[in-house]
Amino acid sequence: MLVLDQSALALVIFTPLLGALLTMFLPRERPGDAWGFATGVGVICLALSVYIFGRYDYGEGGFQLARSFQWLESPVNINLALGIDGIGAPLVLLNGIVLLGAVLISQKIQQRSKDFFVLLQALGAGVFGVFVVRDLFFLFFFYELAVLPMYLLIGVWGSSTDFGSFLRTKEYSAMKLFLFLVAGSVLVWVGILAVYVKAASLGTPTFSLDALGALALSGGFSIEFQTWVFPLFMIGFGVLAGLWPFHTWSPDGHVAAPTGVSMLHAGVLMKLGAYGIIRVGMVLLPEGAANWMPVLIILGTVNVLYGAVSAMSQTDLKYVVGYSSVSHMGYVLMGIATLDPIGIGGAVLQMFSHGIMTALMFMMVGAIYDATHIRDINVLNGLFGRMGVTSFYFAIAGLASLGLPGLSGFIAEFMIFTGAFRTYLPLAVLAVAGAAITAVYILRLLARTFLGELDPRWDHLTDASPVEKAVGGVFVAILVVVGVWPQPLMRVINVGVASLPGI
Amino acid sequence: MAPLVYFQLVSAGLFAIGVYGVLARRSAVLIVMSIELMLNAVNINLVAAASHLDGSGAFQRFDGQIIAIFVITIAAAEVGLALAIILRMYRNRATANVDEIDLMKW
Amino acid sequence: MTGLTENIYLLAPEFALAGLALVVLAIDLVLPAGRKAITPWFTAAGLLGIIALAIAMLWDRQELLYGGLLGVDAFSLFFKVFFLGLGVFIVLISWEYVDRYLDNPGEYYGLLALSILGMNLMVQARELLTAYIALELLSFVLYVLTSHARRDPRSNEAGLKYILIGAFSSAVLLYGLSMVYSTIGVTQYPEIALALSAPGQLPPALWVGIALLVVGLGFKISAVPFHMWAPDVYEGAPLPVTAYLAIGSKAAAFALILRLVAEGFLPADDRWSQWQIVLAVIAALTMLVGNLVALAQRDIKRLMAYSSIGHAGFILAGIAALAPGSDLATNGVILYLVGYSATNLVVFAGIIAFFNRTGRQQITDLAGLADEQPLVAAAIAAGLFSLGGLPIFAGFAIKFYLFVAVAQGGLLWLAGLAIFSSLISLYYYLQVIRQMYIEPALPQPGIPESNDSPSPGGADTPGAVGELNDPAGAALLSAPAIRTSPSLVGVLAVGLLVVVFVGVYPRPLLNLIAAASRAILPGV
Amino acid sequence: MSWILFFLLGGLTLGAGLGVVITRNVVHAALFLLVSLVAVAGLYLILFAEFLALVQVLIYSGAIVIVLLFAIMLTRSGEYPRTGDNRQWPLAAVTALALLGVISVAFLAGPTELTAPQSPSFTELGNSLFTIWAIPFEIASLVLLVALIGAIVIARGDREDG
Amino acid sequence: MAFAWLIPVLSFAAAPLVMVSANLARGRGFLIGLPAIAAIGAGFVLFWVVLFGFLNAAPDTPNCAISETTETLVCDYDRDWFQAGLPRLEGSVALRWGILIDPLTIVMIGLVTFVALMVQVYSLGYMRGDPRLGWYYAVHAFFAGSMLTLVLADNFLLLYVAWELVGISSYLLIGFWHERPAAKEAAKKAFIVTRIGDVGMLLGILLLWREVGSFSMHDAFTQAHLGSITQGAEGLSQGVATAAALLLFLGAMGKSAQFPFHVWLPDAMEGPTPVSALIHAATMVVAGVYLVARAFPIFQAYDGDALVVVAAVGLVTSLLAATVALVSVDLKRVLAYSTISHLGLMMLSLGAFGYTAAIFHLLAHGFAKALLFLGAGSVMHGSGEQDIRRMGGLSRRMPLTAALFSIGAMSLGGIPILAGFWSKDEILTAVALGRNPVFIVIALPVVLLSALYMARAMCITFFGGLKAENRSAHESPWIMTLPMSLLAVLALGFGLISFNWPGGFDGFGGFVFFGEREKFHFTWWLGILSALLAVGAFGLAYLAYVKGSISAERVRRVFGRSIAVVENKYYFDEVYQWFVDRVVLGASRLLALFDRAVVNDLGVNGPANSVRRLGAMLRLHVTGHVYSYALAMVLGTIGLAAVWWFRSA
Repeated sequence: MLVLDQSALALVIFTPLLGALLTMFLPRERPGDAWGFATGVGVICLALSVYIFGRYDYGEGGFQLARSFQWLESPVNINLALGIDGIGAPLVLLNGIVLLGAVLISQKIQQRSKDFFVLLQALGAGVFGVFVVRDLFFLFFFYELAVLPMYLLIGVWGSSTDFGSFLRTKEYSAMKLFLFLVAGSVLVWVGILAVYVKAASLGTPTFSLDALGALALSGGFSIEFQTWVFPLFMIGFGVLAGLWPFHTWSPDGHVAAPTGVSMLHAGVLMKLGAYGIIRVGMVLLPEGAANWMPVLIILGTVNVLYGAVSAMSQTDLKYVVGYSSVSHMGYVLMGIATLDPIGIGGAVLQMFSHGIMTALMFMMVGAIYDATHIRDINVLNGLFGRMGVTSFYFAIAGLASLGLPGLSGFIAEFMIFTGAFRTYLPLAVLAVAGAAITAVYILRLLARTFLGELDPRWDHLTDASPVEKAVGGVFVAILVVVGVWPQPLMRVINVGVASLPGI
Repeated sequence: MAPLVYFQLVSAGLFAIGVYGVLARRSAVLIVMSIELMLNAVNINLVAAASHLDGSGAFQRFDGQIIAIFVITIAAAEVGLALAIILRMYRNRATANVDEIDLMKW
Repeated sequence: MTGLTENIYLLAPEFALAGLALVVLAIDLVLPAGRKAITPWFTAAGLLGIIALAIAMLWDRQELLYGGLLGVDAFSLFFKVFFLGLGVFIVLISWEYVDRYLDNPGEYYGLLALSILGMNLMVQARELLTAYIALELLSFVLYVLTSHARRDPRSNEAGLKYILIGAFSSAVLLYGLSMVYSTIGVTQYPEIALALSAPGQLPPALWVGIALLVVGLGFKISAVPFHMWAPDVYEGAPLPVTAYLAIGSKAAAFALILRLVAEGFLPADDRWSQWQIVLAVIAALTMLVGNLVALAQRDIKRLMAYSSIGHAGFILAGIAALAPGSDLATNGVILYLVGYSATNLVVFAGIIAFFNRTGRQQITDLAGLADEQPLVAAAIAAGLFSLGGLPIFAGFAIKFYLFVAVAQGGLLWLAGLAIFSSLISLYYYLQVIRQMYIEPALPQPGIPESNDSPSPGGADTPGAVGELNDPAGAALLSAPAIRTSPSLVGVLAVGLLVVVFVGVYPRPLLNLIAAASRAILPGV
Repeated sequence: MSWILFFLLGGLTLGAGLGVVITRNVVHAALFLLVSLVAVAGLYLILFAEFLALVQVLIYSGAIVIVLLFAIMLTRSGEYPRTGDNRQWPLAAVTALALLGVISVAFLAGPTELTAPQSPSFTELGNSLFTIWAIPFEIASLVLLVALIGAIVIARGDREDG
Repeated sequence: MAFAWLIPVLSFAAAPLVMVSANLARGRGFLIGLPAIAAIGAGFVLFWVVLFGFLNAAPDTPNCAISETTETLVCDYDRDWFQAGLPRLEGSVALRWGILIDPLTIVMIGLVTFVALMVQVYSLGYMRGDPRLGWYYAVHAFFAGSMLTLVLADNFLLLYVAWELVGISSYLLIGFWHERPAAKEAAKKAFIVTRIGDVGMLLGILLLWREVGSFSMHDAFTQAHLGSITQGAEGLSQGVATAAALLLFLGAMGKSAQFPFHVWLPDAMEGPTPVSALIHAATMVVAGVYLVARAFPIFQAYDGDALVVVAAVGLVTSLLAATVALVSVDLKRVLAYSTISHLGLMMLSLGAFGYTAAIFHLLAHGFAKALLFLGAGSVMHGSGEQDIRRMGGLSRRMPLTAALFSIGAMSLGGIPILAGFWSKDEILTAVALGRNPVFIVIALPVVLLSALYMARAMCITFFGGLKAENRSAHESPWIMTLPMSLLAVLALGFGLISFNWPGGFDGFGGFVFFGEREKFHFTWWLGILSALLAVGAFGLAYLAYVKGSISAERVRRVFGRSIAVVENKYYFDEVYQWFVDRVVLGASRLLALFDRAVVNDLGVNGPANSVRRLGAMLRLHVTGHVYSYALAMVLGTIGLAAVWWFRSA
């Protein structure tokens, strides 16, 4: 186990990366091979991430399974420093789960499947990387790596939506998503440079998050500096987290993306943004964070309400889910902005929970679309009779997203409310109200799509495929288990949150 | 003997005239001529300076003259090549007027 | 004057290179028409041999020749090997194209070798005139190569514009040189540095002279507002020449600038710090204009031209951030040059492979490439992503390093602007990728556009290719896809490998680069 | 004396230069150029740069202008004697004047030393050219070679290589 | 008692088991419900065990103590659930699974387990043959578990959890026949309307947590009590206590269908009738009343400022609902409005400090109303009719049902000595004593109305001549009538336990009380008045609907248009619908448009397009003419030279 301990984090990054590389050399004629191979990689990744999560000793806390490889020496001092803490561990687990799910669900991809799985695995590697590195350069490296495949994944394998009055082509959505995310990373990049320059001026040119964090704790960064740099991280990472008003890439992008990609994207990728705000913004610039959090929490609240209200009038299934992601990421941002141990813990849990539930939703939407080729909730009706399992899974995910107790979403949202209530009462009130709006659009969706008289149009429909059923079942189980017994996650998250400065 | 600055002013004037020629003429051949004027301005400057300055280090004070020789050489080569291209252009397009040569733009 | 030439053997690689060029020119004359195909291979082999020679002879040398006119050091060795290596690749990507579309292949390769000699001398020169003449050697070759497609009016026009503007700019540069000389009486970099750091007033003509020098060099690197020739020339020149322009000539000019700044300006710290901001502004303008105008392009070569203008802005930002006592910025610039060149090479190799098959070069023509030539499409896409600055490709690592250097040089705003311009650049890179991957292939029109129409191969075209080329037009284009030539595949593969390697693990390369930059930087 | 010569030659240089850029006739322009170049050679003589003066007359007046005249004939520019200026000429004039202003002010603002001009002997010049400046010299020869090859490759007729 | 947690857990566990057994026992419907029935049956048994355990407990029993706020014995058992924030950190919270056993809980458990058991048994007959029987029983079991958790919870968080879970069960069961558009709409409506109230409740809980520092009810009550005693010097301040109480009350209003949230309950009748009996009559809807009772220490702190609101809302609700019930023609809706009205009465009672009375009425009403619904179900089962205008004289075809229904109706109508009489009387007493005379003046007509509409429904349905539509009606099977009978026993005789019987049994008020034990009290004038009203109402109905000597039509005409207002349920649905369609959805559409037109097209595409346009404009500077390139160079040169000079000088 010692060997694995030393290498688990590196393996979890490089397995999918290597997998992507090897996939390129698979024969083009047999699209199934790529899927099978990617599934194998996904299984290994999941096993590794479970191992990592399981090995994390929450009693001890701090960064564990640490390993550092020198990459560039002086004058820039960049190391591939790996390590996992209580915030990263659940997210690694999340990515392991969703990645495998996304790969499995993408069995249907036939067109250029090789390319698809290459990109998908690269995406997975990037996400893993962000969660386990402790070096600003590599964090950013993997952050960008995770963004890179999105354009093609959406552009090539995505789908366009015609609303009659206007058209959202997949190319447009892909481009918008991509440019938005990269625009966010422009700010992040500038922020990173600013931090580095500041550290260098203090005599320690480094990108190591540990060293920079220590510098921050010892008061190396003046408050003015922190106050002007923090918004770079807040907005930069916030873009990926769907921060209002930079959210518009998100619904369009989710809708255009193929199912597996939507799952990974809404499920995991958006979390990178929130994770970045915590890991980089809060740790390196605690005082800047404190100064800016009122803004962030207001924006987060706007996110919650804006996303929810927008979702109410959407007629496209995926758009509803897409806007709901905007809304739910708002909770995450709110939780972070509370700077309260419960609030941030809730935010992390929400990342996990939302990751699972939104992935499940997209998966089921995909199953419905594959079966009916319709996503308009005004046209769909009474699917429950034919696609019982799909409907059931979707309903569970929907209920989790409206914060039904017993499912993971409730615990997370509740913790966020709690944290916000202690710090920003009026906004917390609005956010709680947002939860009610969520109920409106989720139930509207359920009622229109699944319930109602059995439609003769659906006579030929079959339920989700066995793979979808199995993956969905696992996701549902996770939602329930976390909702009923969140302690295994919470004890890890608590440790991670407690080590943040200013908590 | 006129001080250096006088020569410099002549050179500056010749340079400016050459620049004007490049900017204002239409015929490619005339532009080449104007460039020759500019290069001559360079040479006046170099030779004048060489005659007025002390050398330094391993290099001689008359380095300016040597540089001028090189400039003349290069100028000659340049004229040759430029005219060859202009000829080719004339053969292909039957014009040597630069304002008609805008197949590629924007 | 024995002291001047006692280590003249250090110039052996240069002599060899000149010899190679002459031999290539000569054998082209004597070889019978049917067997001229060996010229490129001979050239490439010769270049490889010279690389070996240079490394064997010059490793770890740090000497001056001709009283300091030339410097043989790690810096020049690094770039020598770099340029020679580039030369090999350029030969490889040119081969098929030249065979099909150009006359006079012997002159093509011979001149190419001569231009590499010019570049090698540019990096070694420690004196303005020497540098200038070396630069002219390069420029002259480029003028010729640009107009090498003799019957193509675009190539012709490009050559004319290039030489007129080039001669004009070299006149400006020379005038600057003459002003510098007439005020301080010297043209060697160290002496310039000495004069600059001398106490007391310096005549203003010196400043104007230096400014004119900057203009001349700015023209070479196509810095705004001296950039306008670039798009036309890139578009008109034969494709491999465009690649060469974008990769070689630019890198050489920057190497020259690096040595000039490091040895001539940097020691005069106070002066340099006054000038940095001016360069920074030029850099800012360059990256913005280049990337903005690129948004509106439809021709892939023209697009790459504007893209290269944008990248010149980035590198210029690195130059502006040079600071005494730190090799960060120099490393950044050199690393960027290497990474950028490798990336561009991949992209151009891909475009050439595409062009060889279709004879088309509009961006929209690329539609459906991913299905027809997956490797080529993937290579171009990877290259464009790299140019856009995304990992795991070189573009990310080199940009990061360079921008760190820029920020560290006190130009955080410029770094920010540079990052923002990369964002803009991504838009047009993605448009190309979109064509290749997303858009379905267009129905092939019967006849390629006239302006791109390949000139028939001629008698010296080898049989195999000649057959393909013969019924130029519809038959060619409707024929099943021509296999990408092995040399191009090789270049693509090696190039991609380099691009990824630099992007993932630049450390070995950076060690070399650091040695190179220490050779020219005072006090590091 | 040298003052008179200076003003004479300087004036001639500039005047003929102006003629090059102003005249509407291409052939006239070439002739003006010739005058200007010869005047420059005269300036070199004032500066005791005899060798350069020689080179100037030989290469410029002898070679370059002839080539230019050939080019004029070959491109039949001479058939259009009234080859005018392009649209931007007023702007060009202003710009050129501005450039002149900047450069001459820069020269004038500098110190005006009065050193006696001296001239190297031909020997010294040659010595220097083939020792210290050997490398640039050799490169320059390569440049000429390139120009030569280039001119042939480009200007060569279309048919003979078929 | 420590094992009381088993009561809900058994039912929770039964839910998936039912799904499994449903798959196994395909076709043998009887077996499907068995796990659920067994679980709830066991729960009912455990109820007695807990009850006796509690009666035998003393303050020195482990985990038990006398509450200083309610003065009753309270036993509290809990375990760790999860930890939010590291325990050693300040501001972290440990969440716990906890059950609390006190008299209120116990009676609620009794009610829930008993009614649920009855209903589930009844459903064996009623739902027989339904293809989704497994689902039905699973949700039933899930509901039972949730409801029992709700009443057992010792902290507000767990209470909220259960609160939502009963909500979702209700949603699922209302929408059980989701193929009917009305059912799916009703289900959605029920969940959303109650959810709005729940927002308030969650806010209240969080507010309490913020002020108290824990979710424990005990802590909150102690603080409220403390604040009340010290007039805000310590503990909760007056504002907080009132705000928290009102926020909690919002949740209660939603769940208990109080005005203006009452609109969902009548629609909820789209669910299967046993569901209506269990969830929308006896158990879930009284959760609101339970909540107010449970949090009574907070409500009545500072002299019960919040209770005024409770009383007022209750009164308005009961009056509104009673009038609508009088004119409804759907048997189940009559019962639904009656439920609303009675819930209003309970709230009124609580609002008038009538704690014991409210709980007592809760129970009595629960049994009676469950009976009535089951009876209605039996009628529908037997006759297939739901509209009372198409019923009549059914007692001839289904006598047992008629008898049992009548017992329920009379009990609820307040016919003396039946359970409802006593409980209603207690409420009136409390209102008369505890509140302004206005309240009692309005409450008395409600009493009259409630008797009148029950009598109306009973008479029209069962008595009079047999209508043609009902000829084929038949009595329900024993599996349905048996539970009804058992409920009828309670509806008849439950009032007996309110008395102080000899032998140390000091009545309901001695068991469930707040602050001090309550003796049974009977205000004679009120008792007689209400008895007269009830009997009179039944007589009136008999005359009108059986004898036909009073024409209902003529009465209608007297009231004219105002009756139309009542028949249209005061247009609440229409107003809400309008609000939702026009305002909420309108706002949403507006926002979606804003998102597209302003944020996306203007805010995103705008800059993107202007950048592109800028590029397209900028490209024009490369004119294609060499001389203009040179001009740019020269201009650049001049500028650069000037700047360079300027910087160096």
